[in-house]
Amino acid sequence: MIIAAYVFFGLGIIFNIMGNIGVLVFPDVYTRLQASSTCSTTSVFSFFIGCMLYAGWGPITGRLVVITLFFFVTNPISAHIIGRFAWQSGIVPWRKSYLNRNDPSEDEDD
Amino acid sequence: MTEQLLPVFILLPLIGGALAMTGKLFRPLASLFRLFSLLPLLGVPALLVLTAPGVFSGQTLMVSLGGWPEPCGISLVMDGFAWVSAVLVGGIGLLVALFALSWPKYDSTFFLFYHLLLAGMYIVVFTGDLFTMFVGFEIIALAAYVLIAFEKTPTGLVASFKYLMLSSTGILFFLFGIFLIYRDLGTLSIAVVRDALAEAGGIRNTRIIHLALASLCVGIGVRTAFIPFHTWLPEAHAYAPHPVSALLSGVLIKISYFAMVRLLLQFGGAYLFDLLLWIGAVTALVAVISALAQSDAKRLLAYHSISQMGYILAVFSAGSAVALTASFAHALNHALFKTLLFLTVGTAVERGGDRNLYRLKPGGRQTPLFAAAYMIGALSISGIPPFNGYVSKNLITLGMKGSPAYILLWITGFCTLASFIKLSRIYLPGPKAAEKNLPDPVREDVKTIKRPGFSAGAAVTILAALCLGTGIFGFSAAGILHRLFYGVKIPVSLSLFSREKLFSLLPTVGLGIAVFFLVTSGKGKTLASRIKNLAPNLETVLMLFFTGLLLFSTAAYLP
Amino acid sequence: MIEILLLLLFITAFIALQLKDMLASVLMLGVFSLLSCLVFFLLHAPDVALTEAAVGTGIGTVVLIWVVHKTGRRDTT
Amino acid sequence: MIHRGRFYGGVILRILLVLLVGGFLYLALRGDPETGSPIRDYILRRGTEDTGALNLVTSIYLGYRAFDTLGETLVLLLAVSGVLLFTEGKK
Amino acid sequence: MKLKTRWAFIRFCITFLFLFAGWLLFTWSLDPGSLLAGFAAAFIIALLTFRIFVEEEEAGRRAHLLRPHMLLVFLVVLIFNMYIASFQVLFFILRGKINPAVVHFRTRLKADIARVALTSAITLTPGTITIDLEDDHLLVHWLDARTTHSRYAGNLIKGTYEKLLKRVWI
Amino acid sequence: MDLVLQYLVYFLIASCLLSMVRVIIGPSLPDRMIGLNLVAAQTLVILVILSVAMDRSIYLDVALVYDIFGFVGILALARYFSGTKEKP
Amino acid sequence: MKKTDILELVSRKLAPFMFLFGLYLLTYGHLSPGGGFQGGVVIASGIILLSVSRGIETAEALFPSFSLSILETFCFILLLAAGLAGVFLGVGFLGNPLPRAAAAGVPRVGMILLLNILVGLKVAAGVSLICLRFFREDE
Amino acid sequence: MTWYLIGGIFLLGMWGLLSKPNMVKKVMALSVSNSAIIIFFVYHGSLSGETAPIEGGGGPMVDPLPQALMLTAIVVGICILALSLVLIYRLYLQFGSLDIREVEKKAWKLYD
Repeated sequence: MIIAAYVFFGLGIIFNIMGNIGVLVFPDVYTRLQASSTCSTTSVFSFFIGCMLYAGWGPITGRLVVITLFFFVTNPISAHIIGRFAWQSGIVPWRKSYLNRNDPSEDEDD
Repeated sequence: MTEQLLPVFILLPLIGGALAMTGKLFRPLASLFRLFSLLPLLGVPALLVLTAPGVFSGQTLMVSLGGWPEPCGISLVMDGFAWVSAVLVGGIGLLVALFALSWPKYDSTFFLFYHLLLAGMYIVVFTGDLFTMFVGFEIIALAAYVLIAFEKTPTGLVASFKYLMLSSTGILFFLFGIFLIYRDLGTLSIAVVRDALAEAGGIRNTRIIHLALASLCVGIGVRTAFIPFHTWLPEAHAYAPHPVSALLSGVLIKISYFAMVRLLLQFGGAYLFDLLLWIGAVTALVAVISALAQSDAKRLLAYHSISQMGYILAVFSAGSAVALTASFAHALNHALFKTLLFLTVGTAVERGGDRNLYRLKPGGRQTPLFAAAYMIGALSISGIPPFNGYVSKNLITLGMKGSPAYILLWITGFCTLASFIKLSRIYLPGPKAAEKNLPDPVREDVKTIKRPGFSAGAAVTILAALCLGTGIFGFSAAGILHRLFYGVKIPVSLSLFSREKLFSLLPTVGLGIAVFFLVTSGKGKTLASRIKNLAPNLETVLMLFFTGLLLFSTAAYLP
Repeated sequence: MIEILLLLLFITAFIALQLKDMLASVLMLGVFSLLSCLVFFLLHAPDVALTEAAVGTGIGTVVLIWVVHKTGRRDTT
Repeated sequence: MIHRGRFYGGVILRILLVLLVGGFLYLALRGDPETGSPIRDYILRRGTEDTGALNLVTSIYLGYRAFDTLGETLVLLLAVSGVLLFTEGKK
Repeated sequence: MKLKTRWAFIRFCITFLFLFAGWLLFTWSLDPGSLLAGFAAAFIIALLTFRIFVEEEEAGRRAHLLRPHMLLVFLVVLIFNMYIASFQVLFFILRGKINPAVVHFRTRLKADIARVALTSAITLTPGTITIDLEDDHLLVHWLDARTTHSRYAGNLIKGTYEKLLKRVWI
Repeated sequence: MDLVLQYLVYFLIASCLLSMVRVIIGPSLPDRMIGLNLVAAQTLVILVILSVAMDRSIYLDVALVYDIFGFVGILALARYFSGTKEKP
Repeated sequence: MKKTDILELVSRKLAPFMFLFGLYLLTYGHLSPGGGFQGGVVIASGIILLSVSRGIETAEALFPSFSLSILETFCFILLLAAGLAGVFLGVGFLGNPLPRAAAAGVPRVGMILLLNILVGLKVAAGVSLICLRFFREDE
Repeated sequence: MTWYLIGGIFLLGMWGLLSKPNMVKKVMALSVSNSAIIIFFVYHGSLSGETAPIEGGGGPMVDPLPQALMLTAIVVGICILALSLVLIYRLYLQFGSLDIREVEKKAWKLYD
């Protein structure tokens, strides 16, 4: 049990470091958002699982489940909100990224 | 059993506030609820009468709230000081509320803040616990910020903001003082701290307690407005609505002063008295010179508040046998006449349409009742017999006997007279020709200005009558105060209306008139405008605050 | 551990006061609040931590953001 | 030096003042604090029994010192009413 | 009218059950006092908020949970994909060579909640972030764009999730 | 406290510091918001780890409240400044 | 077809749970960290969430400003009444009139529970009034 | 050491209060100082124990009184923050500036 918890902690640490580095080195808002979402979703999730395994069955489990669920629901929403906010306030993506021009409604097959 | 009545003092204004809130909700009944919300205040005199026998027989009424014993519960304490303060808050609070009632622009929202302000004052007056005192000060502060800026005038907003910055900084240091006391003595109750200090005399590191007391005094000192901390007062009191400036000037600064006196006496703060004496004397002089230079009617009065606080502080810290009596008597008298002055001058400003006393429209001069009341107030504050200022200034002379700082107070005396001669313009009948030469619209405007209502007149009349009454029976009233504070008969005798006393007044009057002519002469006017411009900005105010803190802590740490 | 967090708090507060962009300043104050919540938690005061989290990052941020929104982002002084 | 709201003091004066206040703090916080206090012992011993709350902070906040809490709600009420008063109406 | 009242009652019951389950989860106790408090709290809140928790328009079958076990499968697939994609992003960060693009495609899901679950899943998978959802149009930022043609991109990004979600909600 | 958990907390504090850099230097508002979100998430993890280390479930209430207010703070920020055009 | 908004749907589903959590903090204030103020703020944050995501109208429809201010006044009056009740029952202002049980003092907690709920509702009403005013101001 | 750090935060707030002309910054500095005072109290309370003052944990409990006091202090602090910010907003509407020096300069003209 403890060993599994340590494994998850290790995963969390790796993703955390990478996410932080990504947030620092990436060129524009959207790419940074990608890195941040890696860091905060995957690593936090790993940490939570690790904590759950570490603490064992008990009242901690219930609350940790609630916290994890809440985080799982709200974090993508936060990322989405930030992304939409950046998009709406007119921040253009990095010069190498491009937007596909074709309208998706044309090539729907059904 | 009467000690169970102490929470009711705080509860009554709260009920008034709840009524005013209810009135705010139901618009059609707002004016009715506004009237109702004053009813609980009428209960305060009854409570004072009920508690009087206990207090006058020399005992301290004390009740632990919620039945929890002293070290961890909160206790309310009523001793002589607290009873006198409650008389002040109850009486002046009721009269000013009556005054405000006759103006419809002070609606039920105004009365909500007003009642909560009163409740905060009662909390500060009665509490025997340092942290509850902090909470009470914060209630007072928030209510005062809102009330100062109640009319949303630009000047009121600026004054409120400056007051907010300064007093929030002060209250931080108050909290820090509480922390020091809790850290060193492990308690918050004032009585327990006093006992611990008394019994453990030299064992503990008393210097930390000294610094804590200095810190507490600085926190309260901002509200009391003596000299390094006085800078917020002229603006806050001058640009607030008139009833608010009357209440703030008449009661609020006294309440903070009483709280400070209580802390100083209970914690053995004799090492601060030398500093306080000089601070008080200098405050009196500097503020009165600034007041002489003002041309704004309410600002002039506000500077006089600071000046009179200087008197009160100086005589308290001079340490004679009648120090407390003289100080408290002057505080009470000042509350009476300063409230009177603010109400009357406020009415004149309202009717005259301008704050500048040289530019007031003559319409402001047509209320004989208010003019007479104003004259009584002005004579009182200048110390002219037979009004109450005369009595307490004589007591102060007795209390300051032999102190070198008295000379400053003496100069302050005739300068006060001079500045009130100057202010009297606003109620003197103006030259008829000037009124006739007014353009027509202005004259129409003057005619249609609303007269203050009946209740305002009643409040002003009662205040004027009290000024006169305490002037005539002043010395016996001071005797009662002395018995209340010290438990013995007053050790001095004072024949107030003897011939020598009255003759010794003559130089004061003469010098006052001379100073008046000096100020209104050409050179005096240029000097005055220079002094008038000498007002610090917020950063300087904060620096002055820190300087005051350093002064206090040095005075507390060195002995 | 507390020392490190306090140092971090100091740095955060300093930066929050120094930044010219008011909005960034408010965000740094939010970070300050989060970290002080952590400090309270470490000092075994969960109640205070809870209140600080609710107040500092909840109401405080909303009010500050409202004012910054109303008065403009740039600190021109 | 002070004239119509203008002030010509420098940064050095400000920093000096803050450092002096720091000196005040240093003097006040020197020495070992007393960690034990009669109130703490009393509450740890009797708190739960007196008020029935397992959380001793709550037992103080709403039991022993409920009056402070009443004052706190008054402060909050004042702040709410003040904010509502100052934000109502444009201009 | 009758139908409407019955639907309101059902909505209320759904809300109440969800809230009560939540209460049980974070109090983690079964003693009668706690249960009573939870019952009262859930009742009051359900009474106040059932109008927004389950909206009136959700009466159609589209919003109903068809197969709860598929939801579990969906979650497992999501978490698995999350880890896989995280390692991919990790390599992108290490290599420092990225090829971002904003792609635009449509979803065939009809239920609101399914759409939201889809966007959340896309956002949760590192490497893709939904930056806008308008009706059935999705605007996705993709860290490693292998194609910009909307149909292929859509298939690559949403492929598995959409199929799974179609079985959970219609 | 378990040593592993303690070093984990140290590590997370350090990475909080790292993400704070983004809040400080971020050229645009969304950048700063990313940083804030990251700091909030990592502090949440610290809280959870600490409460697991202290082995008391009641501490986790703090973490949940923390989570709620982090979310609401981001939302309020995004709501107020969504209309304004950002300078690139 | 109705326009789908992620935030709107999520806030709709999440807000009741936030209210529930606020009530949990209120009612469990004596057993775990939390209490009146914190619970009140959490409830208010639920209202903030609703008004941010679905517009001020939804929040106003569920919790009208007028009833919020009535709630605030009412809680204030009840708080005063709870204080006065102690005076009449002979335990002093804001005292705890409930009997002390022999073991663990279970019934004694009632007063704290009552005060917690009153304070919490008052805080929730006050804070959400402020926030609703702020959000309405810029429309 | 810890005392010095907390004192440093307090002094930082005081410095901001003195030297920042922006009113919002001043208020923020005030709240920083307030936090420092709160940390003073809580830190002092935590010296006497090693677990939270809630029955059910092992070990000596910390002093609950400073924590209960600080709950009140935090609420009072946020109330002052909210009120002062709304005042600043009104001032901004009136004077069109956040700089306290400018505001005071304009207000001086109104005084005469």
